[in-house]
Amino acid sequence: MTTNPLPQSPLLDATGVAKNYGAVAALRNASLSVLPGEVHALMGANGAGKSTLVKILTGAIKADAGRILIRGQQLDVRTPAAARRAGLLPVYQEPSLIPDLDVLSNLRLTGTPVEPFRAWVRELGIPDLDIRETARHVPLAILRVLDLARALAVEPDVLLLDEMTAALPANLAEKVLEVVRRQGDAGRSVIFISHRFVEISALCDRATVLRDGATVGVVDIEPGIEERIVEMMLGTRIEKTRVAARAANEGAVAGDGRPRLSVRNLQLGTKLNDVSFDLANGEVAGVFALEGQGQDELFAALAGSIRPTGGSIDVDGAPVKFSHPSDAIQAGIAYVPGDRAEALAMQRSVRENIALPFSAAPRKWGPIRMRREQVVVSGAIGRLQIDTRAQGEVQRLSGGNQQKVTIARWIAANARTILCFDPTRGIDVGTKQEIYKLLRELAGQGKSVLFYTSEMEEVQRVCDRVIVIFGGRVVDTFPVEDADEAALMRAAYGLPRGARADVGILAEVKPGSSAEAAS
Amino acid sequence: AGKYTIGISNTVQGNGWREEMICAMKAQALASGEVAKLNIAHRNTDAAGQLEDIRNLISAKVDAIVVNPADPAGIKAGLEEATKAGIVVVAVDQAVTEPSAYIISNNQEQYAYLGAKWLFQQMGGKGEVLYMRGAAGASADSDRDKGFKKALAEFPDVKVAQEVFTGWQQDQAKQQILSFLATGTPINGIWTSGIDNVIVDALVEQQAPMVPVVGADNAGFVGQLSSVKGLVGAAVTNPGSIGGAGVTLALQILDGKKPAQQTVLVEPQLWENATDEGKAKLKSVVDPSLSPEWPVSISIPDWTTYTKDQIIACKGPGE
Amino acid sequence: MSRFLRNQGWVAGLFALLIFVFVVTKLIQPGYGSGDFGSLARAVLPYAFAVAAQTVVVIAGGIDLSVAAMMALTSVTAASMMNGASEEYALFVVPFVLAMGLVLGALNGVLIVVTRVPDIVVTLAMLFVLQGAALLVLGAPGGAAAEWLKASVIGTAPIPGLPDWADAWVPKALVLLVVCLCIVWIPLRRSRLGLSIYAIGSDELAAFRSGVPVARTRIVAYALSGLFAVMGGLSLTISTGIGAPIPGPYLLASVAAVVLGGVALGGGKGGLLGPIIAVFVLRLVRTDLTLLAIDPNVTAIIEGAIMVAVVMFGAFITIRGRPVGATP
Amino acid sequence: MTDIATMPQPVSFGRRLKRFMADRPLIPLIILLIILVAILQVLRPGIVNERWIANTAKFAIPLAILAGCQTMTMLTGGIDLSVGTVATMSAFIMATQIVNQDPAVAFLLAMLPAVLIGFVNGIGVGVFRVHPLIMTLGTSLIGTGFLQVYQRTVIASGAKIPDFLNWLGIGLTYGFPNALFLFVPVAVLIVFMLNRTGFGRLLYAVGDNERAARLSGVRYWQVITALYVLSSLLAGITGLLYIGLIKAPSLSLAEPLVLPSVAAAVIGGTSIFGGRGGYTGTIVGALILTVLTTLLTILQMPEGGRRILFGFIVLFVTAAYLRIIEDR
Ligand SMILES: Nc1ncnc2c1ncn2[C@@H]1O[C@H](COP(=O)(O)OP(=O)(O)OP(=O)(O)O)[C@@H](O)[C@H]1O
Ligand SMILES: Nc1ncnc2c1ncn2[C@@H]1O[C@H](COP(=O)(O)OP(=O)(O)OP(=O)(O)O)[C@@H](O)[C@H]1O
Ligand SMILES: [Mg+2]
Ligand SMILES: [Mg+2]
Repeated sequence: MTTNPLPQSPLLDATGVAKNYGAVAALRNASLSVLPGEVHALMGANGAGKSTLVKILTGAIKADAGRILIRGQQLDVRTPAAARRAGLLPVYQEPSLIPDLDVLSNLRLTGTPVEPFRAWVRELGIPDLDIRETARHVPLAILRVLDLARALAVEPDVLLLDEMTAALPANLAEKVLEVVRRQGDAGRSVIFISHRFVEISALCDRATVLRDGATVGVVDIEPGIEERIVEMMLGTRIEKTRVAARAANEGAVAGDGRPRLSVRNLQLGTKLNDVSFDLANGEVAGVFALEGQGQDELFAALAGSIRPTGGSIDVDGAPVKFSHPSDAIQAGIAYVPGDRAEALAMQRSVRENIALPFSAAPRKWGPIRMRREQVVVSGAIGRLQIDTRAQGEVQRLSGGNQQKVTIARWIAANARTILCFDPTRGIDVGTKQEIYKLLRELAGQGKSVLFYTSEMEEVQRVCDRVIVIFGGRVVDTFPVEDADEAALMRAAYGLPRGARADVGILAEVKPGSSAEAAS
Repeated sequence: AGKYTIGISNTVQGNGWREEMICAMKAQALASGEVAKLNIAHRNTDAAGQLEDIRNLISAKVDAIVVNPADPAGIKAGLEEATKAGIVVVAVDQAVTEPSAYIISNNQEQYAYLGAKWLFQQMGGKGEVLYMRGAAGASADSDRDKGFKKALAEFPDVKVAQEVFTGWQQDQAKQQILSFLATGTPINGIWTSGIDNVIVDALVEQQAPMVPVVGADNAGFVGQLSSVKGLVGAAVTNPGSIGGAGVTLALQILDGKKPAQQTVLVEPQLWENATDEGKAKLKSVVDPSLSPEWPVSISIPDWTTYTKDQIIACKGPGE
Repeated sequence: MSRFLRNQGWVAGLFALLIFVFVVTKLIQPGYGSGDFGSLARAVLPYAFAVAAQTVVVIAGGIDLSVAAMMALTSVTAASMMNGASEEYALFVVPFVLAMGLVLGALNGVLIVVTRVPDIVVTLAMLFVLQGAALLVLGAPGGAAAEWLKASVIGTAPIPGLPDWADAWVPKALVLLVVCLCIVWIPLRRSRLGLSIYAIGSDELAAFRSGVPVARTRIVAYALSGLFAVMGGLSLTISTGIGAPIPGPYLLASVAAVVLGGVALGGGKGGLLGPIIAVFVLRLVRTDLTLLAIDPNVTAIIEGAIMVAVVMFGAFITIRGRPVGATP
Repeated sequence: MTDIATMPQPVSFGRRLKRFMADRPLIPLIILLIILVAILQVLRPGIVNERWIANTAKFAIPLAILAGCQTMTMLTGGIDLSVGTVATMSAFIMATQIVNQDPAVAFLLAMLPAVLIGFVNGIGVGVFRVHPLIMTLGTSLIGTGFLQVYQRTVIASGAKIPDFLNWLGIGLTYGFPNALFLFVPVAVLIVFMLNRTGFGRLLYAVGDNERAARLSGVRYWQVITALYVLSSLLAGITGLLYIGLIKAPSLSLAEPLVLPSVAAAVIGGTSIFGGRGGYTGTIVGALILTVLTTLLTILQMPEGGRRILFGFIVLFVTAAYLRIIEDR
């Protein structure tokens, strides 16, 4: 059973990998073969087992079955440290810097050379990193980039990136893609997990597709292949409906025409400066911004998590002051954070997580009406198609399914306004469609949605209107018809409207070639 | 008002006997009229902690220190420093190894010997005894063990059915005796290290055969000796008022009346209810108004001068 | 600067508090001098080692309930070995018990790693085991300590180049404490092992994924804790001249001082300096309470209130000082 | 798809049994309890009789209620070390106030400090974010201090155990301890509360991820304050039950129950880090500890050996339990 060492013999070759968690089979029969110098996409719907495979390949968990060859040899990779020695370096889906150590200590801990690291960090678009900053205080997106730079600095033979770009704003994501492609050019291999077809087409040579824990195909990436990949990924679950954004002026604004949410001159330290906008009933308003332009603070202020230092917020025409998220919830405003770790009680069941807001107020501390709750919760689960095979504990759900739970909660609670902060981060194409549809449906029911996204595509897909934020200010607001990528990008960089995006790796992807556009 | 400041160091808190000791010290200081201020270090700690307290008392420049030692040898260095600083040192309740210190102590070995001997006689010199000790590793407990073993040696037909450590805790002792009674092992007598009334309670509650019980002169137990039907038993005195005696001794020394001996031992007495004269004695000492954990011997003739009201008020000079 | 305050502000604040309490002491008892400071240093000794032992494991994300029992066991072992033995024999006893502490501490760690039972239960079980062992070694307080050992904490250390008056404020006990702690702590802090200890306390999963040998690091942390606990046990034997099988009040005191010292009970944060200063503050407050001749029952109330108040204050300034938008 | 080769093999009986137990963690715990009782019976044939069972229940009940306090607080990532002091205070105040007061008044007076301490704990932990260990340790010190001051004011009036507490503490009805009249409702209430009420849900949620709870509209301080008041109230009631059982009011009455109450909760499968556990396991945990204490009492061996054995058995029981229920 020896593989013939041909010139193009695989650098990494895994076959028949299986992993069970109790009754849940995370992987049943996965295989993956990566050639030297290739950027290899690993694709699959949420819960297909991608992350599990990465963890197995890098020794973070032990497989129940399967054979893994590295450079044709069967190495015993039992710990991440051993994987490192074998030249395999992962960036996991969750940040793995030690939160209480500063960046420098994190480097020392892993024996990462500092200068190459710094060089990579600069290359990845962060010119002014303070290396003595405690990891806990570094924003999530930067943390992801640091994770990557740390891996790059030791020049691994195989780099495994698990949804590296999911939490990144467009500008950083673009840098990452550039760097990753150059890895391939330099003869090193990369395993790249992403749910974004644009990235896959721009970057990858081949793709391995997983479905329900088994490899269902390996394809070369070429124009038009996306259709086939989606088919393989989803099996019978193919959705071909295009969610169209509402045409301008279609559907009347519900009620008396008063805006649902009206923000005036909102001020928050140095982060938000004079932000004003309205959110109407029955509207999905997109917020688009590069990393760190104040969008986090805006959402937090609207959600009652932090108190603005100035300005006013009106709900249904009445001024409100939120001192706690429960005030916002009382006013019918629910917040779905981008980081699911922030939103979920990981050791509790899906049901309890969804039903959590029902018990929040002291007057609801009494006995729970279980049957009523069951109905409401399963309604929400069905609506988001959450895969609940491992529903006893949310932490056992795949990343994407966890994300869905955070939204399902507010569907169940029937919130009138939902603030979604990058809700499709790390969600597979099929589900994304579901979520788009869901948001539109909510709007159709007269609810309103404020929707921050790091993907331009989505703006065009679901929003009625886009609010672009730059440097803590609203720099532009335009209807969705005008929101092409160039316009969005320019606005996001604080440039005047009507110029073209002609820089960056994504500019090379011809518009309309992505699977999402076709599906 | 008096002229002296007296420091007190004690390392067990929340125990009835020790609380009575502290109150006796306060009452005696007040009754003597010679003490301006008491400086009391009273907490749960070990020998090293007591050394700290003693040194703090030296820093506070007290005239005398009355100490109930956590360990006879362990605080030698501190007591030596105190003597060097011109402070009179009196140890109460237990002896100390520091030669310059004066000692007025209950004789713990004798305490155990007296009670055990009486018990074994009651048992007719043979049978099984339940031996309920104090806290494992405490020096008072090992002194009492010596006395108990001495008596045991004199009665070769008496056997220890079971030896347990109560840790001087009421709840632990009660659980132990109940567990033991449940085994159905026959016994002929029970010796306790002063955790006594819960034992009698247990015998009554479980309707177990009444066997002779030896305890200390705690108010609760003394009361039981004259009220519980069928109970034969003896209380061996172990006065907490020894603290008051310690203050008296310290004041005498400060006033220049040194005692003839460095060590004064207060010998325990045994009050039993097996004889009529014993019963009469018990009647005269029984005191239901006291908390059951407090020893009834709230004073020591010749050594303490306060009244019962004074010790119960538990107020020192200046309070 | 703001980062310094964020990282070291608590320790600096504690130090200021210590100075303040010291001034108060001087006001209460103007005669409070270098000799009294020496007493303080000696009183601090066992607490400081107990706290150091606790700090290491708390930083590693655990807790060690067996600290005081370990001190008792090593104290009786040392005292009974030195009983009736020659002065020189103690030269062997000290390294022997130190090694014993390392081994027993490592045993704690191994049991935690192998049984996968939570730290708090394993060390609670070990508390009973070690207490039992101490009782088997010595059924009642006893034993002895070598004279040279006893002398090692009495008096002051002549430090060359220091004027006599200053020398008087450098008690041997303090020197011993500083030397023992630094010998272990400073090299550790600078090593990758030290970082690993912080790492497993901060985020065990991330540490494992960063290639830290989690099990081995945890065992080492407990072994070091054992080592410090032995130093504490030895200091008990040295100061009292005996070994006592019943553990003193060092367990809860160590946990309290760890928290007062700014070490988070979840792990990963803090250092050794804070908890040690906290011990000094607590002991000095004890001195003040004695000097003031405060009703002993009230002192319990005061000590509890101080503990709560300091931590409350600390929590309060952290809440206030949290940068805007840090947790959106 | 030819993935038959990697399909999981037909599940063996042992594996099925293990999975069965993992889904019902109470069963292995009860089996462990039965094993301990069997050992006891072998060592002392005839000991396991009706009377012994009643006695065991009597002692396990107060422990189990206090362990209930620990379970609830541990679910939120906290701990309540003040339960011992609170129980002691209630008991002591009840026994001394009943002498001159109406029973109802005495009862209210006895419950007052419990509510107060619980409230202070709750505010400290919930609003000021003091670590629960420090907060409850602090209030327990303060409470002890007040109790000692109080104690001196009532020395003269003496103490008395009211008859109804006596009945509750030691009485039997058809061979069943009357304490069950108190315990069964309390236990049912706690279990119901944890599983089927909004408040119970919040305890788990807050302990698991406080930020998530906050974003769902939960006000942390409300939950925590209610929790600690409830915990203190239960502790106070336990104190009354316990004084009826022990019948000797002392200033340290219930202190010895504190560490075992934590141990019972942990043995019963509650995580000290929060978010995981339940009360039924805790009850069995309390029974296991009580039986273990009996077992060791009747063993003829030196005290040191007994403690060593106790430690190892606790460790073994917990490790075995974890092995059985973890399904990996
Ligand atoms: N610790 C665990 N316990 C139980 N089940 C688990 C555990 N970890 C993962 N699973 C299950 O294994 C399956 C695969 O999960 P995995 O995280 O590999 O998916 P993924 O392909 O990375 O999905 P996503 O795109 O959503 O991140 C899921 O069904 C998940 O519920
Ligand atoms: N315990 C529960 N179980 C199931 N669904 C619930 C529960 N509590 C609330 N809901 C659902 O959540 C939605 C909003 O509930 P919310 O508590 O915000 O309403 P409310 O007006 O405050 O409630 P109420 O009318 O009881 O005062 C409702 O549609 C309701 O069906
Ligand atoms: Mg994943
Ligand atoms: Mg995902």
